[in-house]
Amino acid sequence: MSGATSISYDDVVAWINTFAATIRAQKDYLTALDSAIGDADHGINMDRGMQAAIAKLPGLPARDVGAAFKSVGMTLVSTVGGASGPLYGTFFLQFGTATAGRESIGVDDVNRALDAAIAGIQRLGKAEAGDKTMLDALLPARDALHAAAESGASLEEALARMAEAAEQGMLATTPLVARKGRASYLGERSAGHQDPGATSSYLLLKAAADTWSGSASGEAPG
Amino acid sequence: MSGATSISYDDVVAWINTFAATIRAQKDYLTALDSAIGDADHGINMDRGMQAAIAKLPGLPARDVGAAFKSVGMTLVSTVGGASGPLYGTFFLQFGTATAGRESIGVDDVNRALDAAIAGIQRLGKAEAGDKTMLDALLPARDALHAAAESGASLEEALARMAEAAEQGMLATTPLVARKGRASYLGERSAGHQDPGATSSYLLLKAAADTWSGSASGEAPG
Amino acid sequence: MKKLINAPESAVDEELAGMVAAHGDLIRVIEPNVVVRVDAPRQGKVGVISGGGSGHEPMHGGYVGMGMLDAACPGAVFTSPVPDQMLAATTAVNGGAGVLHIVKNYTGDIMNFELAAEMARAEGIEVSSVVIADDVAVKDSLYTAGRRGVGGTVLAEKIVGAAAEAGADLATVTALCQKVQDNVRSMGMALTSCTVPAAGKPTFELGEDEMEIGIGIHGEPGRTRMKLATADEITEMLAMPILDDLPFRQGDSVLAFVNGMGGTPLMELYIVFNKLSQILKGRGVSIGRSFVGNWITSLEMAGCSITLLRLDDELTRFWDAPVKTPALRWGI
Amino acid sequence: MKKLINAPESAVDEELAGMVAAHGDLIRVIEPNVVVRVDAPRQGKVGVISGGGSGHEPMHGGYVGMGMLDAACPGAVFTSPVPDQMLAATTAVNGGAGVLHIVKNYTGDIMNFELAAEMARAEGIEVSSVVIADDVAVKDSLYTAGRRGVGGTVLAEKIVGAAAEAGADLATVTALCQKVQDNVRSMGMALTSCTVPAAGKPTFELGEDEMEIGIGIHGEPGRTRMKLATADEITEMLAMPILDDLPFRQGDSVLAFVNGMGGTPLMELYIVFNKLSQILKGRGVSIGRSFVGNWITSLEMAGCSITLLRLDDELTRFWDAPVKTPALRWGI
Ligand SMILES: Nc1ncnc2c1ncn2[C@@H]1O[C@H](COP(=O)(O)OP(=O)(O)O)[C@@H](O)[C@H]1O
Ligand SMILES: Nc1ncnc2c1ncn2[C@@H]1O[C@H](COP(=O)(O)OP(=O)(O)O)[C@@H](O)[C@H]1O
Ligand SMILES: [Mg+2]
Ligand SMILES: [Mg+2]
Ligand SMILES: [Mg+2]
Ligand SMILES: [Mg+2]
Repeated sequence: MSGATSISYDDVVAWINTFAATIRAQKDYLTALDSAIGDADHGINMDRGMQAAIAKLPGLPARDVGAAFKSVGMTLVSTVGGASGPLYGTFFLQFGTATAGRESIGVDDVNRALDAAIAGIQRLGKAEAGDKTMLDALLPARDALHAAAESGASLEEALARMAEAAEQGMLATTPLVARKGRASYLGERSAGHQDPGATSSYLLLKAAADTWSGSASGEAPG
Repeated sequence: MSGATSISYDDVVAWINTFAATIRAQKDYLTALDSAIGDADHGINMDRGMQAAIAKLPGLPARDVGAAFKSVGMTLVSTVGGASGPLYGTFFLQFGTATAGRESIGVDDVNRALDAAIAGIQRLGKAEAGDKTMLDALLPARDALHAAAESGASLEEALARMAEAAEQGMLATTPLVARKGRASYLGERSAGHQDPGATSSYLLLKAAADTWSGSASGEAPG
Repeated sequence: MKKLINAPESAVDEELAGMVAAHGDLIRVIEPNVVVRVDAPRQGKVGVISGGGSGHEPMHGGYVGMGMLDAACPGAVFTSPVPDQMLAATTAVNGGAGVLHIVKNYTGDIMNFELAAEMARAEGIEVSSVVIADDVAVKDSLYTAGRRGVGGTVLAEKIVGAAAEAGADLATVTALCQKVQDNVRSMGMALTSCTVPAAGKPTFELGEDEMEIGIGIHGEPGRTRMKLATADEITEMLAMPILDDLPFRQGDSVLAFVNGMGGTPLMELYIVFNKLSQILKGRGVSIGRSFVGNWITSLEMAGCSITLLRLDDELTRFWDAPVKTPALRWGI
Repeated sequence: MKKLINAPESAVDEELAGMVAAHGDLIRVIEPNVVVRVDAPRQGKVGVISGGGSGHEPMHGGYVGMGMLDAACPGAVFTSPVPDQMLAATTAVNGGAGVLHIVKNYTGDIMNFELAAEMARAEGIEVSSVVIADDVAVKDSLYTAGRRGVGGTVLAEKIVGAAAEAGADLATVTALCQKVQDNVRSMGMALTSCTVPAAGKPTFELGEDEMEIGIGIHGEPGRTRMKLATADEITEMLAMPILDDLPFRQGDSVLAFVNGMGGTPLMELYIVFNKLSQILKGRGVSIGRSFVGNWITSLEMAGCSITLLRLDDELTRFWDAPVKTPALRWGI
């Protein structure tokens, strides 16, 4: 979407659908990551939730971006359980609040929504950078998006930098010793494994970058 | 014991000790046989019983062959359990009754004792030839001993033929479908496996032949 | 072999010591390895004893106490106990009204209990025996040692124990036990083998996609090995031969007992129970009482068995009667 | 993966259907997957609810009934339930006297229960929560999510349930639950991993001669992997950190709870109990009450945990009080 500056309702739906498809494809991988330092359910949890979430999207009444995000958030809270349910639920609920009533959104909206989503996750889970959680993908991604927006990068470029930072953040969780979530019980043994939640968070932001690049406003890809 | 015609108290004790040592050496083998068509305890059961039996022998008051056999029989009944406990217990108790009060015994005594022992086993377990039990080693062995005695074979020769027949009987249990004991639950699947009880019975008679050949009356081998 | 034991030789002894440490208010252990109800013998009460190899816990030691067994004789793992144990048990619980031996139909158990009964009678104690043989997986009893005693044993011990507690005499208690035997049928299956501690390796090997149908409770292989099936299919395979055997008829009320072999999570037993309840409904058989859990096991074997007991008022009443044992307790 | 299931997706639903088929006199199941005591809500009685991932059976659903829980929320296997379940449970059991949430200390459970409590309060229901965090294997709570809630949860549910049954108000029930939490410590170990049905393979791999010490109840690996040891050594490794932590002192009376992780035979649990009783004796701690069995499990995992609760008259009285649930029953 070179040059595009706005993300339509359909783009948003496409993001959600792409993320759900990615989760389905990576379900076993995410669960395997969770086997190493958790309880072997992260892929299963996320897949259950995202399948339920996309099933509800076609039935939504208005082309309200915020309402779509809120529906996803509420569905995740109601179907995922575990740690990721409330956390990803909050992510989307906050995204929804930040974009309530909008038919399309721009990079600034994404910036503000991501800020709010991360703040919500931190309020709930009380984790910080370096605790080896999804925040280790989300926080650097937010910073990269902020920086890109400030430097006047295109939407496509900004999203690409965000996804790139999320990937780096995800990879950087490997050596960390977990201080939050189930992996923290392992102490030193949690080091040497990539965090499952950071991985799904990277996939989430990567799905946004992929879906919204090359899609002109109002055109859902694939 | 070329030419020897009599088996002393010490020979009897030597037989019991040899059998106990053989069982110990073959414990895992017997248990493995019992794994295939039973419940994986025959070697363990027999070893528990024979160790208890030989521990009692030195403490027996008189050099009474019958009393030694009875002690073994009672100890087996009291320590083995399962099917083999009462059956081998009966074997030795009957052996004891048939040789009560004797300081030494001859081939005729062994013949009669074996008859009584087998009768006792059949009274208790109600099995017949071909049921795939210890009787399939004991019955042909008894017949061979009878025939050898009638044909005037030496004690050594008679015992050798008895052990040889027991071995053949044991090997012949392999194709049989079990009709008694735990193996019978397997139906056709019991075919193709050698019976553990027939194997321990062969070892018992083989121990007699080995111990009593080459041992002169009153001299314990080894 | 991975087990929480110190040595195979001492496992049963230490287990019994642990049981006494945990349940000294209910049971004590006397030589040679007999679990006895703490207040036995009770004058004028029929004694009820049972026994069998260890490795089936909580059966039998866990069922000793008020309203169930007066004593239990645990043998070595999967090995019938010895007559000395049954004799000691019989003597310890004899309150002058005689003693019932509940015997599971295995060659070893039968012979050892028979020897013990003879010895006890020689000591002047009135003894009767009932043989439990409820496993429909064993066919053609002409060509086998006959049906094995499995899940029905637990139900018999509970029901008969209640009758003895209520003061029934030996003939009545014996007849009641026979009535349970006549109205109970079981069948079991395994997903995995178990490992006898002293043997150190699994009794049999099963492929990742295989199961054994028609197993007993001693880790012995079953009649058929087949491809793994769903819980619903397995429940059908176990329930149908049971239902057809007695046969259970439309209008019957049953005690439905889904048992785990030791290594099966309760979740799975309830999934089996769910299907069983549908099958029974389809046959017009109602579930009068339910019993779900690991009650007669084969060490850590994964698998299950189904037992159905046709109920009448008498059996139901004694099943419901108070019981207080280490493993089973209600009404008190 | 060998399990008695039809499909991983339907396992929990079918399990609950099976529970209702078996125990319809005690429990019912309402949407979305909440096990509710059949006579709830009871006017004027404080409601006590708990919940957590499935796979720990009989916890929690097996503990719903008279004298224990009013409702339980089973999540997917090893996954905390969702707030909708806790809200439905809270609403279903609210008899006007408020509802206590007994929450095990896991990030997911805490957050989901918090969301539910907020929603329930918004509906005008008084809700209090107590977090159970008794696992001494988790150290340095500054650098972790804090101690896990394990075996102490079962004891809390029983004791608090009895108090609520006896008519205690929400503040009293809440304080009692906190008192249990303050006086209970646990630690567990695994000989084998378990397999989450939907994952299809073991959560971790252990060598034939290895064990995990300090595991939780979700098949998560423990703090240390080490060479297999004897039951006595393992019991020491679990008991010592527990005894030192509170610390338990000479003269204390405890409820000693030896728990199986699902795939461990009772025989082995009693062997552990035997050693535990010796260790306690050596410390001058007496065993006031005993509890042995597979009460809080990790599917078919082999292993055990030890829980010690320091008793006083109040805790003992409520522990002894009648209870009638699918899994735990006495006194009635
Ligand atoms: N307090 C927390 N804050 C943020 N993320 C967290 C927190 N605790 C756990 N997580 C994330 O949740 C992921 C695990 O999710 P999941 O496996 O679905 O839940 P559970 O641990 O309950 O099984 C972890 O990999 C981690 O990224
Ligand atoms: N009725 C019987 N008569 C004779 N021998 C029998 C009978 N039943 C079983 N056996 C023998 O006992 C052996 C099994 O002994 P063992 O494994 O010690 O007892 P269990 O079957 O009780 O575990 C069988 O291999 C068989 O030879
Ligand atoms: Mg997880
Ligand atoms: Mg055997
Ligand atoms: Mg045996
Ligand atoms: Mg989880």
